[in-house]
Amino acid sequence: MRGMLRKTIGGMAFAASIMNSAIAAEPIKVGSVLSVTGPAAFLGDPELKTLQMYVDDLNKKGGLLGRPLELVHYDDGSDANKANAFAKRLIEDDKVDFIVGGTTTGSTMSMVPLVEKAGVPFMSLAGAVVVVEPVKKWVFKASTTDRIAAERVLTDMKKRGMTKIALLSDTAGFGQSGKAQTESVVGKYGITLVANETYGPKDTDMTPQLTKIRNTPGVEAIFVFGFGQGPAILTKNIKQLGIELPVYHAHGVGSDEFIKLAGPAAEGVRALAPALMISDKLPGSDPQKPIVANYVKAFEERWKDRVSMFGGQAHDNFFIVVDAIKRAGSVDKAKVRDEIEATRKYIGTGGEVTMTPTDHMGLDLWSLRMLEVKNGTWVEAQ
Amino acid sequence: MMMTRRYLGLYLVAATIAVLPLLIPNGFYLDLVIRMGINAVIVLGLNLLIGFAGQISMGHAGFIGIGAFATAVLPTHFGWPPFAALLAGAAAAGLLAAFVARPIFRLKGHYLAMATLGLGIIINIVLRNEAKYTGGPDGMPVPPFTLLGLTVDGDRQWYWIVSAILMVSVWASINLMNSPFGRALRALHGSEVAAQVVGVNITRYKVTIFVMSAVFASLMGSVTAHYVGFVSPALADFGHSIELITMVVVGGMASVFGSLVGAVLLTALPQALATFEGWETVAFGVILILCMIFMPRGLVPTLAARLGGRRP
Amino acid sequence: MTLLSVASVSKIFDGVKAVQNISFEVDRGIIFSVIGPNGAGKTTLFNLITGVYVPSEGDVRIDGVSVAGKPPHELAALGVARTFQNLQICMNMDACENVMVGAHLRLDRNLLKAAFRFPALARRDRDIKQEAEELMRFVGLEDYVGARADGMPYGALKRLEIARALALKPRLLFLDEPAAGLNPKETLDVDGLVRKIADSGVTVVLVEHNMKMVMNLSDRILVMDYGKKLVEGTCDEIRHHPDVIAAYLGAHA
Amino acid sequence: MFAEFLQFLFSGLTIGATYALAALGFTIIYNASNVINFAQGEFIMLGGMLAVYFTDAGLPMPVALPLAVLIPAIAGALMARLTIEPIKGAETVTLIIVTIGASLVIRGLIQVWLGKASHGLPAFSGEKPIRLLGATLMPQSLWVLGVSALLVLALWYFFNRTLTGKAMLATSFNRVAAELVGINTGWVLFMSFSLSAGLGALGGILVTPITLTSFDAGIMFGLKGFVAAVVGGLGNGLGAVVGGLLVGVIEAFGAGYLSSAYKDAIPFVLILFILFFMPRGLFGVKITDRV
Repeated sequence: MRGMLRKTIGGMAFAASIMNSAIAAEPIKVGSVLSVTGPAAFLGDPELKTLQMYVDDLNKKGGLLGRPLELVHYDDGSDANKANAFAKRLIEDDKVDFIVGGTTTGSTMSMVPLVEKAGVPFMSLAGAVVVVEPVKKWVFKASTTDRIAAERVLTDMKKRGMTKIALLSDTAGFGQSGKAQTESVVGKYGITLVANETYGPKDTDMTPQLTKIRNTPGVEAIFVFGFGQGPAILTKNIKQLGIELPVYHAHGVGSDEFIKLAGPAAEGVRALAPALMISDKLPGSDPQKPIVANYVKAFEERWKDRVSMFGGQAHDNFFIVVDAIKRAGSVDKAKVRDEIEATRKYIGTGGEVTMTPTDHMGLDLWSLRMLEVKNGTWVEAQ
Repeated sequence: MMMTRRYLGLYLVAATIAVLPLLIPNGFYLDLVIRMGINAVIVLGLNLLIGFAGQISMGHAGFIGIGAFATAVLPTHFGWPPFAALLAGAAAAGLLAAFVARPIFRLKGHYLAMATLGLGIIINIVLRNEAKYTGGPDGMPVPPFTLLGLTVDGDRQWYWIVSAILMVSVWASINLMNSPFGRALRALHGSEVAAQVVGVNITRYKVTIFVMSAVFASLMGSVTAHYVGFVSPALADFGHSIELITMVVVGGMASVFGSLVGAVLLTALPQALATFEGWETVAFGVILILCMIFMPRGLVPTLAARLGGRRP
Repeated sequence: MTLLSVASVSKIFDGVKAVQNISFEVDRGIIFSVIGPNGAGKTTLFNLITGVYVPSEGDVRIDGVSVAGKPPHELAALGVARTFQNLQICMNMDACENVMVGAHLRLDRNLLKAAFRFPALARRDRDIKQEAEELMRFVGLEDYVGARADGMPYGALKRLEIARALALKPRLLFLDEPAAGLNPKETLDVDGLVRKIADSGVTVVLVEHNMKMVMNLSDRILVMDYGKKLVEGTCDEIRHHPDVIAAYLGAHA
Repeated sequence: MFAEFLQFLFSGLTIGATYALAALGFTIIYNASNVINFAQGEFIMLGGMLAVYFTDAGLPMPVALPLAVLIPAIAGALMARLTIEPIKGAETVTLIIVTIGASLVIRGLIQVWLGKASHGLPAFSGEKPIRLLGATLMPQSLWVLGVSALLVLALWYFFNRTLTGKAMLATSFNRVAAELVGINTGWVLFMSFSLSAGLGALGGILVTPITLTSFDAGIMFGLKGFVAAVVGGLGNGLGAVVGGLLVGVIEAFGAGYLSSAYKDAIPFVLILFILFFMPRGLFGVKITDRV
C-alpha cells in the first residue's frame, strides 16, 4: 500500500532533489487526469503507476532542465464529466505545463475543448482515432488506435483467406469505437461481418451471443473487441460451446493476466499487443528490446506487479514530451508543442513514433504485433 | 413575521451570489461554483419530490440525460436552434414522466425506488446504444448556446445565468411549499389517507410534482451540456441518480436550503478528496455514513433544530 | 330530509365478512351514533361510506347522489369530512398547517400562481391561516396555535383532526371515537364540542365507546355486532332493547 | 432450434442463479429489519476476492473458503452495529444512503488492499462442459443452482420453523411488540446482517469460477440482486430466487432472440410491467393499511 495522504509526488520530488543537492528550482508541473477507479481502472492504474515512477526517477536524476518535476494527478473515476472538471482544475488552478492522460476516449474528448482553448500540450492515452482525427493543434496521442488494431487484425485474416467473420464488441467506449472503426474498414479487406454482436463489460456469460454466431452460416473467425475480464469469459464460453473457429482479440488482452483468467481455453487465441508484452521473447536485434526491457524491469521492481501495454503507453507519451522539452530547452507551451509535433523515430514500448503536422499519432500498422497463445504463453504468431 | 422569515435565506443566497465573483481566485473555482449552482437547481426539484412529497426517484439522472442529449443531438444532427432543442428536451422529459407516472405511483417505498431506478437505467442504455446520434459511451461535443444571434460563452456569463435560474427556483420553491399546492404535497407525505379525505387527489399531485422535477432535471441537463461543451451518458447513469439523492438527504429532506447546502457540499467533496490517491471512495463512504448517523434529518434541518429555529 | 342513506352495504376482505348488508338513513342536522363491541365493523363501515374502502355490495347515497366506490377526495368535494380512530396527523407539518390542509378544496390550487405567489392567492392564503387559527381556538387548541404537530399530546391531536375536518366546511362529519384515550375532563370537552358542531348545522355521525357521551349526544343510534346491524332507534329504544342489553350493554353491566 | 433455445435457457439460469443468491441476501435483511441493504453486492464480492486472496496466499481450500465466508459475516455484523443500529427507524431514503455509504467503504478498502485486477477461481468440478440435447452447461452452474436451492429450503425452514427465525420475522413486522415479548431486536439485526453477508460471500465464492471477480464486481450483483428481490416480492425467499432466475433468463433470451445491445434494458421493461400489475412483486404480501 502506497502513502495514502500523499498530495502529489511534489513533496517527495523536492526532498529527493534537495538530497541530490540539485538546485530546487520552480518545479515543472506534469498534469494528469486518469481513470484510476471505475470501469476503466484496469487501464488507468498502470498508467498512473508509470507516471509516478518516472517522475520520481527523473527527480532522482536531478530533474528536467535542472528543475524538479511535480506530478499533479486527478482520478476521474472513468466519468468523462469529471474529467472535464479536473482538466479545468489542472489548467486554471494548478497551471500545469503539459497534460498526460485522459484514459478513455470519453474523458479525453471532454478535455479537448479546454486544452485547445488554453493551449496546453496534451498527450492522450485513449484508444479511439477520433482523438487525433481531425488533427487538433494541441492534442497528441502516441498510443495505438482502434483503427490500427482493426486493420491489423483484418490484414491477418485476409492473409489467411477469410472473407466472412463475426464481430463481438463490448458496449463500453473501447468496444463501441472499435466496432465503428472495424465496420468502416472491413470493406477495404473484402471481408464482411456476417454477425455483429455486443456484450456488457461486466457480463458474466456470453453464450447467447456466441450461440447466435455459431448458428450463423459461413463464419470463418471471431473478432473480439474489448478488454478486461469480458474477453476472458468469452474465451471460456467459446470453449464451452465447442466452437472451433479461430478467435482474434484486439489490443488490450495481450497480457499474462488474460491467460491466467481464461485458463486452457486461451490456447490458440490470437491477440494484438505491442512488443512490450513479449519483452523476454524479443530477439536482441529488435530495436525496441532495450527500452522495453528497461521499462519492464523498472515497473516490476517498483510496483511488484506485471506490466501492461497501457502503462507502456503512458511511458511513451510521457517521454515524448520530456524529449520535446529537452529539445525546446524550456517549457514554453508553444515551443514544446512544436517539438512534440517534430518527434521523429522515437522508439517506445508501443513502437516507433514519428509525428507530423497531419499525423499526431505517429504509429504504423506494424507497431502492434500479432501474438498467439502457445502452451500457456504469448508468442509472436507466424 | 412570516414574510421576512420566509425569504431570509433567499436574501442570504442573493448576497452570496453577489459577492462570490470577487472572492473567486481563478477559473477552476468559478467552474466549481457554476457546477454547484446547476446541481443545486436539480436537487431542489428532486427535493420537492423526495423530501416534500415523500416519493423517491432513483432514476432522475435519466431525465438529466434526456435534456443534455436533446441539447447535443438536435442541433448537431438536425440543425435545431439550441433553445428549441432545450425546450424539446424538457418537453420530452415531462411527457415521459407523465406517461409513466400514473402506473409508477401506484407503487410505494422500495417498489417505487425499483421502478424509477429501472426507468433511469433504460434511458441510460438507450443513450449508450444509439451511438449513431449520441456518440455512444464516449459521448459527443455540444455546440455553444445561442439565442437571437447572441452566443453565451465564457464562464462569467454562465455564472450569472445559472445564478439567475437558481434564485428564481429557490424563490418559487419557497412559495410553492407554502401554498395550498405545497401543503397538499406535504400532507400526502405525512398521511395519504388524511390528505385524501380533505379532498387531495393524491395521484394527480404525485404525478404533477414528478413531472415538474423531471422537467427541472432536463432543463439543467441542457444547461450542463452547453456549459461543459460535452456530454456523455455517465451524466444519465445510476451512480449520478444516487449522487443527487445523496445531496437531497445530506442537505436535508423537505428543506429548500438543505438542497442548496447538499448540492454545494457534495459537488465540492470529490474535488476535495481528489488528492486522496485511491482512498476517495472510502473517505466518501465514511462521510456519508457519519452524516446520516449524526444528522439523519440532514444538515440544515438538524442545525435549524439545534439553533431552536423553525425549519426553513 | 335524508342526507345520508346507506343501502344494504357489505364488505368482504378475502372471505371475511367485515360488514354485512347494513342499511340506515341519517337525516340532516342530527347526531347519529354507531355503537357496538370492538371488531363489530364500525370503522370499516366508516371507511366504506367515506370512500377509503370500496363496498363489495350495496350503495351509499349522499343527498340522493350515489357515491359508492368514489375515491375519498370526491366525497370531500360533496362536503363529507371525517376523523380517524388511530390518528392521521401530518407530523411533517405544524399544527396550523394541518388545519389549513382541511380547507384544500376551498383554495386556489394552481401550481404556477402558487410558485410565483400571485397576490390574490397570497392574500387568500393569509385569510385561511386566520380561519385555521380560529378553528383551533374553536376546538380548544388556543395554546397550540403555531406549535409543531409532532410536539403535541394525544388529546390535542384528536381535536386537531376535528379542526382539520371542520376546515372543509362539511355538511356531513364522521367522528371515529373522538373521546378514545381521553381523560374524563377532556371527554367532557369533546362532548361539548360535538354538540357545538351539531348546533352549527353540521350533521354528525359518531362512533364512540363512551356510552355516557353517546346517550347524551345522539338523536339516533345504530347498534352493530359481528358486522351486522343489530337494531337502530332512539336512545331510549336502544337503552331498553333486550338484544342490545344481551349482546352489548349486558357485557358491560 | 431447440438446442439454441436450451442454450439460452442454460445461460439464463446460470446468470439468474447468481442474481438469485444476491437477492436472497436482500431478503434476509429485509425480513429482519425492513432495510434494503445496498451493500449486499459487496459481500458477494468480498467472498470471491478473499477466496482468491487466501488461495493465492497458499492456504488450502478447506481453510481458505471458510475464512472467506467468516470474515464477510463479521463485516456484516460490524456494519449493522456501526451504521444501521444508530439510525434504526429512519426514513427509507436515509437507510438507503447509509448502506450505499457502507458499500463504498468496503469496495474502496478492497480496491486499495487487493488492487483493481480481475481474478478467477478454479471450477469445483472441472471445466468439462456437460452436453445435453445439443446445448452445454458448465458443472459450476449446477453448483450455483444447487446451493441456491438448498439455501431457499434452509431459509424457509429457518424463518418458519425455528424460534430464532420467527423472532427475526416478528421483529420486522413489529419491533416494539417483538421487544415486549422479550426478543433482543438489536441481536436480531446483527444476526441477520452477518447471516446474509455470510451467504452472500458463499455465493460470491461459488460464482467466481464462472463470472470472475474484481473489486467492483459488487455493484452489478447489488443492483441485479435488488431488482430480483423486488420482482419476487420483498421478504419472500422463494420470490427472490424466482425473481433472480427470471431476470437472468429474460436477459439471456433478450440477448439471444432480440438484441444483445438492449439485453440489459429488456428485463427492466418487463419488470416495470410486472410491477404495474402486481405492485408488490410476484410473491409479495398484500397489505391493507388500517385507518
